[in-house]
Amino acid sequence: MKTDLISLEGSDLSTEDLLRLYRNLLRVRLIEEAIAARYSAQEMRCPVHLSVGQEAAAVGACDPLTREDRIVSTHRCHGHYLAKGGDLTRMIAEIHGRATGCCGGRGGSMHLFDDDAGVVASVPIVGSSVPLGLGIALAFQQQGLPHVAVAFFGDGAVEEGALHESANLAVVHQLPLVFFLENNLYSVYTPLQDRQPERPLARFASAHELPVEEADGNDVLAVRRATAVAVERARQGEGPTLVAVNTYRWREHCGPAYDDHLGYRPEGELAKWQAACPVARFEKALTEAGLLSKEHQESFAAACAAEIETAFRVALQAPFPRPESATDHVYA
Amino acid sequence: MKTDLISLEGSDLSTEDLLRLYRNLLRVRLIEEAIAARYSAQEMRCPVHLSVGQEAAAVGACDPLTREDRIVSTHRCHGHYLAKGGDLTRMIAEIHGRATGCCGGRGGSMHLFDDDAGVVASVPIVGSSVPLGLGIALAFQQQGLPHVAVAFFGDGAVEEGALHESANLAVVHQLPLVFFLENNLYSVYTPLQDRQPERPLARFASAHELPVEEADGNDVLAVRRATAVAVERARQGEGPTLVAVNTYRWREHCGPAYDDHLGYRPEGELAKWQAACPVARFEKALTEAGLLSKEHQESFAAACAAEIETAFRVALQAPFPRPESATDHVYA
Amino acid sequence: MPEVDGKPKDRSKRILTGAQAIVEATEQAMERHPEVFLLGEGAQDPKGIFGTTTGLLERFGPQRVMEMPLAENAFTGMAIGAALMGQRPLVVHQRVEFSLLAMEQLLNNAAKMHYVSGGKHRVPLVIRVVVGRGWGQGPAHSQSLESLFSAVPGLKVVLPSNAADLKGLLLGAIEDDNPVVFIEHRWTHYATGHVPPGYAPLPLDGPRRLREGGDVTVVASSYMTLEALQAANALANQGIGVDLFDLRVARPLQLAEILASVARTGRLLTVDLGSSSFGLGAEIVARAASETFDSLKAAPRRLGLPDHPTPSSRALAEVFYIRSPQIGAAICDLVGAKPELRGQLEEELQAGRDDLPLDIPHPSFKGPF
Amino acid sequence: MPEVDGKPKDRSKRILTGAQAIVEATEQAMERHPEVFLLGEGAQDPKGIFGTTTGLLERFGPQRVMEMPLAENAFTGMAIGAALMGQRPLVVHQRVEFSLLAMEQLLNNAAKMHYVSGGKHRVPLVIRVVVGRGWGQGPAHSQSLESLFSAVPGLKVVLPSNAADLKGLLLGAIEDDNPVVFIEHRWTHYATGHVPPGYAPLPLDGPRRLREGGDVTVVASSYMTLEALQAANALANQGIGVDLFDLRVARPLQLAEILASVARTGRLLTVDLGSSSFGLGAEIVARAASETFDSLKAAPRRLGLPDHPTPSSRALAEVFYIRSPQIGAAICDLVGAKPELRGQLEEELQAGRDDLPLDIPHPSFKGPF
Ligand SMILES: Cc1ncc(C[n+]2csc(CCOP(=O)(O)OP(=O)(O)O)c2C)c(N)n1
Ligand SMILES: Cc1ncc(C[n+]2csc(CCOP(=O)(O)OP(=O)(O)O)c2C)c(N)n1
Ligand SMILES: [Mg+2]
Ligand SMILES: [Mg+2]
Repeated sequence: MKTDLISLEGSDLSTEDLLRLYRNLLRVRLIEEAIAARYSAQEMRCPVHLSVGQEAAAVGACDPLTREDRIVSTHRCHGHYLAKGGDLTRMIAEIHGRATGCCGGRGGSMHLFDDDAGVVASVPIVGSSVPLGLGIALAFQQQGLPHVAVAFFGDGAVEEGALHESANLAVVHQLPLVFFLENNLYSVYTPLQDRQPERPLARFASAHELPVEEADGNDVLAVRRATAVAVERARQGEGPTLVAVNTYRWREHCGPAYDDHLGYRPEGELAKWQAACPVARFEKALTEAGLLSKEHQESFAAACAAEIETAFRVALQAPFPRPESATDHVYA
Repeated sequence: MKTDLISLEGSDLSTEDLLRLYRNLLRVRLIEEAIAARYSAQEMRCPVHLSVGQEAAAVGACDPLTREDRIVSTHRCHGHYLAKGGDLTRMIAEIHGRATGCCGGRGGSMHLFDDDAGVVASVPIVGSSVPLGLGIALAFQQQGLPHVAVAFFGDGAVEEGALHESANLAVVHQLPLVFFLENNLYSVYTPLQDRQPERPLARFASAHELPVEEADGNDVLAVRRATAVAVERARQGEGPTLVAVNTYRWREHCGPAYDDHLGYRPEGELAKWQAACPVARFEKALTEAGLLSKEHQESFAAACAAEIETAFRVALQAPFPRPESATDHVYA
Repeated sequence: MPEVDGKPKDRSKRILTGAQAIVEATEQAMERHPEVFLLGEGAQDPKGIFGTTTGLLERFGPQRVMEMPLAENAFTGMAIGAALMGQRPLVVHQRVEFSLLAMEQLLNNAAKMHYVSGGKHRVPLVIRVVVGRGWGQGPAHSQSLESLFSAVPGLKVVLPSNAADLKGLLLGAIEDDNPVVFIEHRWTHYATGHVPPGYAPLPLDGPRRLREGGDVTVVASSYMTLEALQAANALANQGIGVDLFDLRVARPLQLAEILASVARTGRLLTVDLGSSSFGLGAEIVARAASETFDSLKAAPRRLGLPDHPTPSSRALAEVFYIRSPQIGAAICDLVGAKPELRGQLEEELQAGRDDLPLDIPHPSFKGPF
Repeated sequence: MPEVDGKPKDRSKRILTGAQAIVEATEQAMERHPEVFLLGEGAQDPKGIFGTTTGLLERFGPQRVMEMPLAENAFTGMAIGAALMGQRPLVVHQRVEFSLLAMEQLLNNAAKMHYVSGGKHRVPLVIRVVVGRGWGQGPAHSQSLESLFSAVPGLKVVLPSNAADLKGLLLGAIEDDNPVVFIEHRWTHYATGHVPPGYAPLPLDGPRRLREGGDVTVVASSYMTLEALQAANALANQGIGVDLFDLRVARPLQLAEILASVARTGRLLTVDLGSSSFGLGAEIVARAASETFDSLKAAPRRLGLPDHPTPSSRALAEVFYIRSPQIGAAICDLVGAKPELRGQLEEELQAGRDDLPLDIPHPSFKGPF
């Protein structure tokens, strides 16, 4: 991975754009850290898969999207949901099992969705939401709409047959779909090399003539650039693209803790990736370019903290769903 | 496709080897043609997927195998079964639903197997037998045996997730497995270009770092050579290979007839492939090389015809399974 | 009402085969609803998937009659995704077994999306699955998996028995905002019947009484309804009254009328298309035993496939499938009919069949199929 | 016999958790049979798949404790292929839902190979599927799909309830020459019990009577057996005799002893781990209604999960799962107990639970799991 400064050159983004990206990165980070910090209170009684360390992928991928564009996500969906504009209060309420949650408490952390923001579904079965992404893209195509779908998935999903079937289908039907691969090198405790042959992971796309854009997944600008190319291609009716980025999960696969003591990751690997922190690297670049002052940064962080504080307070005060409501909505 | 003479040069095969290959080709052809000719009598009351036109793939692939090597096949399994040494009488009896069939009449034409010959299973769900091939190869590996498994499949199976999952698994575990792809350009009535992107079909292997050997599927020597390389690699513990060959199904997908009048294949395509007939081309090459005389050829054909005649007569005289036996063998 | 042997009484009515009825429903739905599209392996094939998609490609073009690669899992998920966006996909599998590759999508995403979203998402999706039988299809091409799908809350499961229902219920399934597994027995494709020409979706509202009778309640589904009807007709001549229900919808299971009938007759026979054990009949009998216990006069009975895979050989198929003579005999047993009557009835029902091969639905049909 | 609340009476016996019992069975089988190997996603993981594979990698190495890519369909087929060659694979899925991706392999290849080959092929394969519950696992991570598997001839389906059976039946499943789906409820991993140390496979020979009683027959499976036992114990104190069966094996279903019990008690309650509708209870009740009709004194009853997906929120889980108070109440209804007794019993059973959160099996346990 790269730990050097993120280059602001060559990006045609305004200062405002850059600061928006930074704010979004920081916000996702702080929200996830807050979940981690509060998880032991056992009020969030559902599994959580935090994406701390992977924020640039989510934020960079969603930034080029319009509100009408849609995404689908996985078990590790917090970052995608937030980056696409999903409602924080409803997310925190959902994780707390409250009636005001985005699924009314029915889904928990792995099922986040937000129709207004274009988060169609998050699905905890690996690879299972990618075909849904095909369908969203197909609907856009059939309805003659200029929108794009993005399907997020991890390196583990590349092993699932569903992904290959989907890549083939998307290419054959030239669907306006971006396959967004976050390679964080692990599926739970299992490293890539125990699960797949050694090769650039993105090469799987060549089986299906699926064009590829690669980027440093901890460089929000690089991710944004690569995704923008893919999105534009899809919007122009030129079909799907794989955007493949490398990144790293800092905390345990599921749950709030750090688990490096278990020894499934080489010593020092986490530290190296932490040195490539997607938030800090971008913060430093902006600071050195004189675009972000310390005060500015602190006011962002404070605003986030306040928003988070409120979201948790509101969630904890929100009612649980009525037990009798459990039988509602089995059928439309 | 190629219609030129099959070159006998460069093959280190003895005349005996060459004549064996020819006899096997001719035999598969005559058996399949006999099934076609007799199907309308409605004594074979199960679907049949004939491989007329594809004989060189089956024969060339099975020739380098030992009896201890194992194969798995598909709905279109007659050729593979015969080429691997499966018992003809039991095959014809099976298609007639008789107690003496290789499955006692329980499977019909799509389930042929022969333990003695190393035909472990034929399975009518597309792609479904390939994972079985992995398991056979894994068992060889675990048992420390120098044997090889071959999994036959068609171009349609390449679209199935199971195939990609299998390729990945075989490579990761370096299984002694040959993936044998018979690309006959169609899945039922649907041409390849309506189902997959345009690209050399074998490229799908690169997604999984699976080595590839390609050959003209209507040239039994080329198929044999390519498969021998793959088999040797597997036997030496160097893992799986994809052998990909192009060939063509002459008759309808399922059933005895020709169906070119339906118009799903371009006019003249069948004729071109018939000009590349795997049996005739090889016959001509042997004849021109002075290895096969007219009398020789005719005596082969007559021997086959007699064998076939007997197999059908025996099958038609064989008893049906006792109705009460239908409940046997649900559990071991 | 289905016509056994395709002999309608009123020749002025329009007669279609089940396959034609499906084509007509699909055509009318696609015409009326731009969101409806068909997808599947063979959707564009020249034989029209057993004649059930004939002419649709020519009429609606490849964008709405989409040929699929062999990727059952992904294209099922694709259909679900499109449905979430307001499209109304109609998926077709030429054999129900192919849908096994898409069970994860069907059971998790299709069935649960509406529930999990607290009612916000809808999955207006129809999955047509063809259930094979006969001509030695064998173990992996002729299962009847309705009890698997029926066990899944969130799915609807429809099992039409006749041409009019194939059309009307297919339209109803397309108009329904839930994922519907539409199970078509091959032999109902051949059976003919009156089919009203207009666009008239039937709601997926449960069983239909096909015959009234006071002696025994019989519940059959899909093609087995035709066999049961034949038996019921013969029994009526003998003075035994069968209250015959065509189940039509296995999920959500709407048993009120059937249970009321059982409460009246005190006797229940179920006739499953698939296995008897763990089949639809188990649920129906269990409900009847719990809810009409005091009215039951005899032990309820189930008929269905025996507990083993489908063998290919016609000699084994002979004892595998349930036909009207066995249904008639079971009803005789239930009502305590005299042995002579039972024997006579079995003979009568068998007589009409002796010239029909067991493994094909109609003597004019030539395999393979 | 399972010990409710893990309080064994005889402290001299060896106590293990269910998870430890599974490890021990696997270890002993792998030691004794070189053909046995373990494969699955996480087979090598440092947490040992909920502690059920701990130490196996170190002991047997990566060739026999094989980590799998996320390829459920292919590696299930691989296991079937290896079994056909005489190996004895032991597959593990951390959630039963992942096996939905392998339904085609399981239903077609594993279940039918022996039958189709006329008895020549054997598939000695065990598929361990873990059934989740609690801690807001939600709709796609806590289903109980035993009725799906149980509907498939050729599969065996085992649902152990206690540590001794987790060990003994797992050994029995490994020694069995058929494909066995071994359903492990997460909470049975935590429950403790006496486990004999030796290699003693238990045959997959059906239900076990856990308590004798003359008033009502109760059939429960897997974790629900513990809940039912708690209720039965409390009822015994009130003079109501429960003939309690732990089903253990859902396929092949061996009901002789249970039906004999129903013939004696005249009353039947089934308690399913999964849904009540189309569940194991439906088959058991249907069989009892048909085969013990004349002995039945009251309408048979079924308890099980309601007919909707599993919601994540603990507030909704509260009314979702069946616990001992409801079982006790249902039994009271069945035997026509006085309302006071029913109320008192429910209260008593509830009292022991009031301090236990609903969504975890034991208060000392800290999520996530
Ligand atoms: C089909 C399926 N198999 C297994 C699992 C268990 N599981 C949950 S997350 C996960 C890891 C997936 O790895 P990856 O796709 O790389 O995503 P990451 O967790 O690294 O973000 C696994 C194996 C699952 N949810 N679904
Ligand atoms: C999973 C599955 N989907 C669909 C089918 C129906 N089907 C039977 S054979 C076949 C064509 C397969 O094409 P290919 O793999 O190229 O083999 P070929 O018939 O050309 O030999 C299809 C679609 C099936 N048997 N299994
Ligand atoms: Mg990963
Ligand atoms: Mg083909």
